[in-house]
Amino acid sequence: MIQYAAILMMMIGLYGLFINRHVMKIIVSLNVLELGLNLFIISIGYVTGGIAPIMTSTHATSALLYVDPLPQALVLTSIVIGVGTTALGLAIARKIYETYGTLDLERLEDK
Amino acid sequence: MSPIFLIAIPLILAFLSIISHKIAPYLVIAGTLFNSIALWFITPGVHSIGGFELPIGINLYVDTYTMLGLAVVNLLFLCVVIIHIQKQKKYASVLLVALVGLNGLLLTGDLFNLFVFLEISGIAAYILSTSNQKPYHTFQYLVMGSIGSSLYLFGLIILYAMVGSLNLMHIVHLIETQNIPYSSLILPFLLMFIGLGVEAKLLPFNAWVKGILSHAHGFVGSIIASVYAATISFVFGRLILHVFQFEGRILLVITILLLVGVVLGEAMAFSTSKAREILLYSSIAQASIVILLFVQGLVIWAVYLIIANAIAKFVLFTVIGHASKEQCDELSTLSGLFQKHVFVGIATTIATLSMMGLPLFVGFLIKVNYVMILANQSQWLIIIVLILSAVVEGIYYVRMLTKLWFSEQETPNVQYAWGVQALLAIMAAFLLIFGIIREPLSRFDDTIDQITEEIEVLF
Amino acid sequence: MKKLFGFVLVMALGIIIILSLQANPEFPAFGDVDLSDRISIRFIERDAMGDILYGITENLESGAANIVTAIVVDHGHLTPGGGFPGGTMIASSILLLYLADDQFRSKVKTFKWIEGLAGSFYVILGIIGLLVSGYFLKNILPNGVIGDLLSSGMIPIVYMLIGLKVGSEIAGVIDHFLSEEETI
Amino acid sequence: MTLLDVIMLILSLLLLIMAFLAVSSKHTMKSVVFLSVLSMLSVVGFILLQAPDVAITEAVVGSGLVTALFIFSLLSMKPKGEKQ
Repeated sequence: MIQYAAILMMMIGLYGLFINRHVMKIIVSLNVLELGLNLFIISIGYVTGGIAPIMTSTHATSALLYVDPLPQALVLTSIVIGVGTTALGLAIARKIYETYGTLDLERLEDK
Repeated sequence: MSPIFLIAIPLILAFLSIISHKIAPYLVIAGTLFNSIALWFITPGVHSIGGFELPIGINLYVDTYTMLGLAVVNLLFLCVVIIHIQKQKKYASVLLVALVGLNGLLLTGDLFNLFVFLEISGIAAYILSTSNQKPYHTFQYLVMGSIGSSLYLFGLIILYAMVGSLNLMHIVHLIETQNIPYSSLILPFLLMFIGLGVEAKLLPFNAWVKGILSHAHGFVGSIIASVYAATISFVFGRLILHVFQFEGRILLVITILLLVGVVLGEAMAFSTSKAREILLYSSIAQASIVILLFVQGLVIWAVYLIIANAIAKFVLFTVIGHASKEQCDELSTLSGLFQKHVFVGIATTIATLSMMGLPLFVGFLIKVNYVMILANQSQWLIIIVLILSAVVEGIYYVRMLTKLWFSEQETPNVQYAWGVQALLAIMAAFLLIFGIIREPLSRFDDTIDQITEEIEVLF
Repeated sequence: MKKLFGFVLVMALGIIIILSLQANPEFPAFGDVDLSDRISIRFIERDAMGDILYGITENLESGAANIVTAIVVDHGHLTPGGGFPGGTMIASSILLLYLADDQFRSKVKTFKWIEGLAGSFYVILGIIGLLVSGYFLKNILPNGVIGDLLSSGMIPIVYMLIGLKVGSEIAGVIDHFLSEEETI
Repeated sequence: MTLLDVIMLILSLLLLIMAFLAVSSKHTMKSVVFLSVLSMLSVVGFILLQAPDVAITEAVVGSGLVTALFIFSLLSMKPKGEKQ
């Protein structure tokens, strides 16, 4: 269920990138896209009835049903990268505002 | 020596360069010099990280293919740094991070790690492109690049859900042994192809290129059009040859897409009169040709084409970008540029003629060889398009050269430092020598790419 | 009208992707994943042999204690958390200091030192592993007992360095955003 | 259909609605706030999918740091020219 919602969330982010002509909203749409992607990656590793992949001292050796830990590690990396991209995008947005005096791409496209 | 030093040493220097802005330019020079020397001493083979063996841990893989890529990228990067570090001191840390990302892209054998390095080098490229003072185009580049890498990650995750591995060699092995039908692999492969295609300037995913490169001065132009383009082409080639392995109808679609890219790139270069736009559209067409050769399975000639293009683009963007920064971009205002600078003029002429593929230059050799191989495979459509594009390319490059050599009015006033002139002369000599002496080129053949043999050994 | 068209187009694309994933026999359905054909199962197998340790939950109290940044960073190998969330919390606390104190700015300059040195030490730690055992970032410390604070080899040290690095770096970013000077 | 399925269904619908609102609301500040809400909802999703590590990171980063950065940069650009 949530897997398909994640894919649709990515697509909504893509839709936002298509229709929005405002710098801030484009960055928001990019964030929505990345969030959907992260949810999708996590949902790839989910096993019905599985527990969080954290070893405890009580059952370190017993064969419990864990969810796949690898996608979670991937998502941590991907979140970090997303923050970097967002911060850089906001810095560039400010630079755009200083240079052109507007954040509306329609108005500054011909400048 | 372990290839990890090529990534680790520039990373340390990048962290140290944050502390003090005074020593940062020297750290950049030290890092690039270290990489240019150390790359000749690294040992080929699989190097796993953290003590985990191949399918589990991240690994770096070195063979002749990687070595060629490393040599080209690091030496060109050294040239860029030597020429421009004086004026671009505030980009010192970013240059080191870009070096880390590019070396990592070439070395890594893990597809998720490839995504991480793609983002690292991408973010470095966005910051470098701010030196154009066109924040709107930088923003466009950032958005396109982020969408591209997100699509790459999406495809990669679908692939991971199917085969259960992230390692390049392990994925290739698993796809072969588990008999996964090709039809179920099309979706992830297409998404990954589009994602990388954004960075590799393939049509129709390259809307950012015009904004960045048509305003680029020598610094950004030579880095993005030459160093980055070479790296992405090497990475793309490896993925196409081993992972994607397009076949059937999808091969036809991709081939037509790339051919359209070649034709449109050449046509747009033909119709413009601005020097930098000519270069950027021609580099779009060249990128499509390189990927086309990889899709058709011509490894060695695609690699030579990447190298020759990277050197020629470096010369052209350094010369024209430098001139256009001080003058206007139009060809008519630049006319007669080479009357004062004969050395620069000769170097540029050699680079251009080599890109056009005239005899005596290395471009000719490459072009003849891949056309011959394609003729043996009787791919007549591709040959016709490639020859037509070469003719169009010849026309507009000759037009550009005549404009730059001869003029009626007074000549523009542009200064080139002696060091720059010497470097350009060395590169032009390189293109000329390898065009005449063909022995070294025949040392390598399609066996430079050892992944298939390595997989048989490992699994 | 243009928006509606775009929405329909994009949703159709999403539904095509979903349907093609559903029709794909190789793609596992949600929650129906067979871990035995993924490489991550090999982590768990090797874990049983005691080679790798990547986290232990001792008791429920640790969840409440996560509010304190130091515990998040230090216990990264025991509980959920670690370098990056902890570092971000450091940065958030600095953000609060910023909002409270106007004179705070002058002290932020020292973060550059922390940032550069923590990052360098991380790579140097990796190179030490390479020189000692032949693998980059190879664990060279004893694993310890499951559940102890000083266990899991080098992971606590690495987390601490990453926490410092991320905290100072994001504090620098916030500094740039709040001050009016040029960011790029 | 278990309780978990019902919760996931409601969560999916909420996620989609919030994503749509974040993307298409007229006011920039509103869409930033919706993005923060979306991030918080996805934290719930991460917890349901048994990923506590990711949930902590997303909670700190997504709804704390990123929102703060957005709001600071919106405040630093005086909204005189933009009516949207």
